[in-house]
Amino acid sequence: MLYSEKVMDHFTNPRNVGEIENADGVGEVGNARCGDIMKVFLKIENGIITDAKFKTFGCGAAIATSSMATEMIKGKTVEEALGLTNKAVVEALDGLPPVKLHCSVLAEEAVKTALADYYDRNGIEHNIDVNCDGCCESCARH
Amino acid sequence: MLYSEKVMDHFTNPRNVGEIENADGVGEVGNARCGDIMKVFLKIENGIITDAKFKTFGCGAAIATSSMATEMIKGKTVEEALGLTNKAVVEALDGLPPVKLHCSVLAEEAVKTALADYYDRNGIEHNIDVNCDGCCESCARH
Amino acid sequence: MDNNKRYVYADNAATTKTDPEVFEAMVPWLTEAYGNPSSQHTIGREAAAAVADARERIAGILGCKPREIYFTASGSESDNWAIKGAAHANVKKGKHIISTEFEHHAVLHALESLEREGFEVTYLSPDRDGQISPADLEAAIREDTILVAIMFANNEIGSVLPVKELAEVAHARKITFFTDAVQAVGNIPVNVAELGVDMLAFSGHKIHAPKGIGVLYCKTATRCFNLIDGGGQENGRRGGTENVPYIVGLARALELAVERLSDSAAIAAKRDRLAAGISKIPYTFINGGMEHRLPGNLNMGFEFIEGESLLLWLDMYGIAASTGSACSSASLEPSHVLLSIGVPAEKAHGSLRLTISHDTTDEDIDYILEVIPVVVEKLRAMSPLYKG
Amino acid sequence: MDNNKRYVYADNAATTKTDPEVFEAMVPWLTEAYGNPSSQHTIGREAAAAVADARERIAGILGCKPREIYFTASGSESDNWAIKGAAHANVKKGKHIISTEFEHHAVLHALESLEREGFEVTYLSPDRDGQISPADLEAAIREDTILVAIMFANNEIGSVLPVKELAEVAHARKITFFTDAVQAVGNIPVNVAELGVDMLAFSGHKIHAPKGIGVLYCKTATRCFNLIDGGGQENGRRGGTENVPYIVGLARALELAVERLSDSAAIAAKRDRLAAGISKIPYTFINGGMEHRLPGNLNMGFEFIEGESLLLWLDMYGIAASTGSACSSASLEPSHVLLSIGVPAEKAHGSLRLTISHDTTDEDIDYILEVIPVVVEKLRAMSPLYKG
Ligand SMILES: Cc1ncc(COP(=O)(O)O)c(C=O)c1O
Ligand SMILES: Cc1ncc(COP(=O)(O)O)c(C=O)c1O
Repeated sequence: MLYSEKVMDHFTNPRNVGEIENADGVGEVGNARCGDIMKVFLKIENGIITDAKFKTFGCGAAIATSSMATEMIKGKTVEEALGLTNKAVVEALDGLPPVKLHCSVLAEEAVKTALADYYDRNGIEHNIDVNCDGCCESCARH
Repeated sequence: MLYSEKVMDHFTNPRNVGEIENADGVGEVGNARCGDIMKVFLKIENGIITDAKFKTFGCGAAIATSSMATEMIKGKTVEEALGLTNKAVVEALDGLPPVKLHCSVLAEEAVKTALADYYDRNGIEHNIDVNCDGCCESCARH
Repeated sequence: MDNNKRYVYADNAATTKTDPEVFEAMVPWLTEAYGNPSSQHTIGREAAAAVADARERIAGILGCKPREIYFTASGSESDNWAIKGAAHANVKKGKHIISTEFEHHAVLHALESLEREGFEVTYLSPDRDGQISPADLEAAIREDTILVAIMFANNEIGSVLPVKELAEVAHARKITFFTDAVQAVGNIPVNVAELGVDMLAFSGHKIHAPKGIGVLYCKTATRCFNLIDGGGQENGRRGGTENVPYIVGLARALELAVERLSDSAAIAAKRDRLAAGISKIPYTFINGGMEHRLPGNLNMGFEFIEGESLLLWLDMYGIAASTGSACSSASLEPSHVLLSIGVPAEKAHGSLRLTISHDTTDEDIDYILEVIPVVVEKLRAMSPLYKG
Repeated sequence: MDNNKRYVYADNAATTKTDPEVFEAMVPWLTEAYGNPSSQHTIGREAAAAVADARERIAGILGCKPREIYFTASGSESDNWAIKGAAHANVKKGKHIISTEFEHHAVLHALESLEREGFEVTYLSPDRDGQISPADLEAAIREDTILVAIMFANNEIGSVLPVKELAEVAHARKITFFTDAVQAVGNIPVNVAELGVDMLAFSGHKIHAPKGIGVLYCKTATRCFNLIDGGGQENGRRGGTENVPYIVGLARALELAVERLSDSAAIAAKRDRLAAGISKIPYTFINGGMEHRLPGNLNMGFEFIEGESLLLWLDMYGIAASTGSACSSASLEPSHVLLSIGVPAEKAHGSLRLTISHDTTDEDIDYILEVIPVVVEKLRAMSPLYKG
């Protein structure tokens, strides 16, 4: 298994590590039993994601996808961010080994969960559907 | 499988190769189907083997045991020669690989067959019993 | 602390560096002495003699007859041969096998394939220290038990099992006893006569020979079918032209390993220093017991972080190690070994196995002890589980 | 004519000299680059990359996908895996297998072990030339036939079989087709896509790589159980830490062999000169047909003499060859191959196989032609069957 240079870069110098106090949306997916937890914090002003941070427990790919996903949604509108796919994250990282694709799914779901949280807090109806419990049995996509 | 130096010596410089015209006893054992034929010719004067020769179709061990067996009975009395065992031939050759022991049996039997022939020609009763047809199925000794 | 100032290989349970002496011993057989041991001519006979010589030397070290040593291509092949071969050869007596939960996958997956055929397997649970008790084995034996397969030393936590006692329990009931000694041979004394086992597997690449050579010891009169049928090689019991270079290399490697058994205490002392040093980091723990343990094995748990990312950082600092984290396995399951000794999955993910060898220096240990706290802190700082 | 003035290796069907370039390619992996391809760290990943690269290059040459190439430890292992694995995986469809009388022992003995389990095997007879006709195969197919195993080229008489046509016959009835191509690969063009076979075996040591490495090509979706269960190596289908050095060496050897296919005509011409020269000796004959034959293979019969003694003499003159005589085999049976093509036992004992390679020179041929009449005459002179 080989990580791309991009993945290694985002692993060794992860962007956006940390927490946001008084975040407007927070999402956590995964669980320790299955080896990955991602927690995403969003600052949202006027429908625009002005800041995004994460904390991740997980492998190199989990850290790199967290870093990349937060990077990709910063400055985007909430709607744009909802369009983030794990595929786009993978592409931005110049690919992931097949057994690591589930990490990118986790990143997508973490972002979506944070956005759902934002909608919920603001009483906005949505149909964001997050299925990933962090364990691969729950997911056929990896 | 490794032959001893003695075996290689008797293989490359076999003693007593040839036929004896008007031999007093001739014995042939083995068959081509099973890969070995030994023919022994004896010259016997006053109960003493004055000359012995052989012709052999067979492997290195067959040739070497033929050479050694004929060498061992030359100058011996017929009774002494009847006492020749395959074991003695093997020992004189500093051993044979296990899969080649049957060749030494063949040599013993060739000598005995020639001696039986000598007794028969001279109307002497004997109970020399030769079982080897040259194929290993007929023999449990190898 | 600069990256890559030093290279420390601390993954000797995964594989070892081929010893330069072993390499030298192999070179002629990889170049000019290329005969097939089955050939009748000089270079063939030379190859056959080299194989016979290696077999004798190995038998001498293990305490058995040369004819009881069979060369294979790996520990895995030896495991599969012993288990499938003995099971199939004894099927008239019964279809029940006893093994343990924390065997190597070569053993576990061979057993699973037998289960699919209709064999029944009882898997004994190790205790927290990674031990299997003879009493548990005794209790599991049934009328139709035909084989006991219990490893000599565990590859992840290094626990060394009471194989002699376990074999006695099996033999009291006339059951064939096989032990996977891939991690034991070369690291602790192994004498099959003293142990009384019927079959034993080991692998070259764990003892500084190359990858792709193994041995199955199979005691005379042990019923075991062939795995690989073929020509007359290995006394008609394992087909395939002999890997002459690696066979020669294996014999040399085993000799060197046995000579170096006197280093065991020194290796264990370095390992203990490593354990003590790492244990100073808060929220760490040792997996497996320290009493009956391979001298070079250390397996540590780090809470709040995940093993693969730890490995990646160590690798960037030039330290090679391994983990029982799910992320390092294709199956995405954390180490079945750690789970079997009662480590919860979430803690198994944060495990780190460091396995040192005779060539690990004190400076190497210092370096590992310098690097680990730094990278553990780095990862904990970004972990949502760690509250600082 | 002095002994040992020259050394001529004419036993390339038994094994080949490891090519110096192959050796060079392996050296790093036998020394500093000792990582385990399953390891997560740098030297592990380098080893994994080397294995992946070798797999791709081999797949490219054979005309298949890299995932369809499985590394094994020998031709024999590949044969056993394919035959036992396909038989067991298809047992619900039937228990009948078709093969031939003159397969290598790795195939025949694997089939015998299946027969002991209750499988039924039909062995097709080759004709005098060593050919198997598609019509005979067609006629042998039954409702319950699950596997056809027919070799690509025979190891003793070098006959090259119509594998493409044979595979078509099997496929028309939806039966898995396996070919033992151990003697074919590297000696004649082999492209699995063109051939349409489902499984194909070959071995490194026949193509100037070392002994102890083989390949099983197994087309995607071909049903075949594992022979060696274990870790996730070889896509979970063959356990055992990869023999990285030999895998790297095998890829290089196959490339070299394919480059050298352009030498085939020159090799065949040398072989033909050998045949013509030896045929001048009275009471000699060629075993097998000359039309569809491996370029380097010659198999001659000499009446009145026995093969092993012929080999011994040739060896003393520095010529390495082989024979189908019973005396050269532990079974004390003459070559089943020669018997299968109708050579009577007594004549099979006097057979001599000379197998040349790209590195056989014209002077080597001259030398063989100089020595053989001398030693044949020597042995005939002491044969009771020869009347002069
Ligand atoms: C046709 C054929 N099949 C199989 C084998 C077995 O190959 P290996 O010696 O690599 O097991 C050989 C050579 O010995 C062979 O010639
Ligand atoms: C305990 C144990 N058994 C079996 C094996 C398999 O050995 P190999 O890689 O030689 O197949 C290993 C190592 O991988 C091991 O540690």
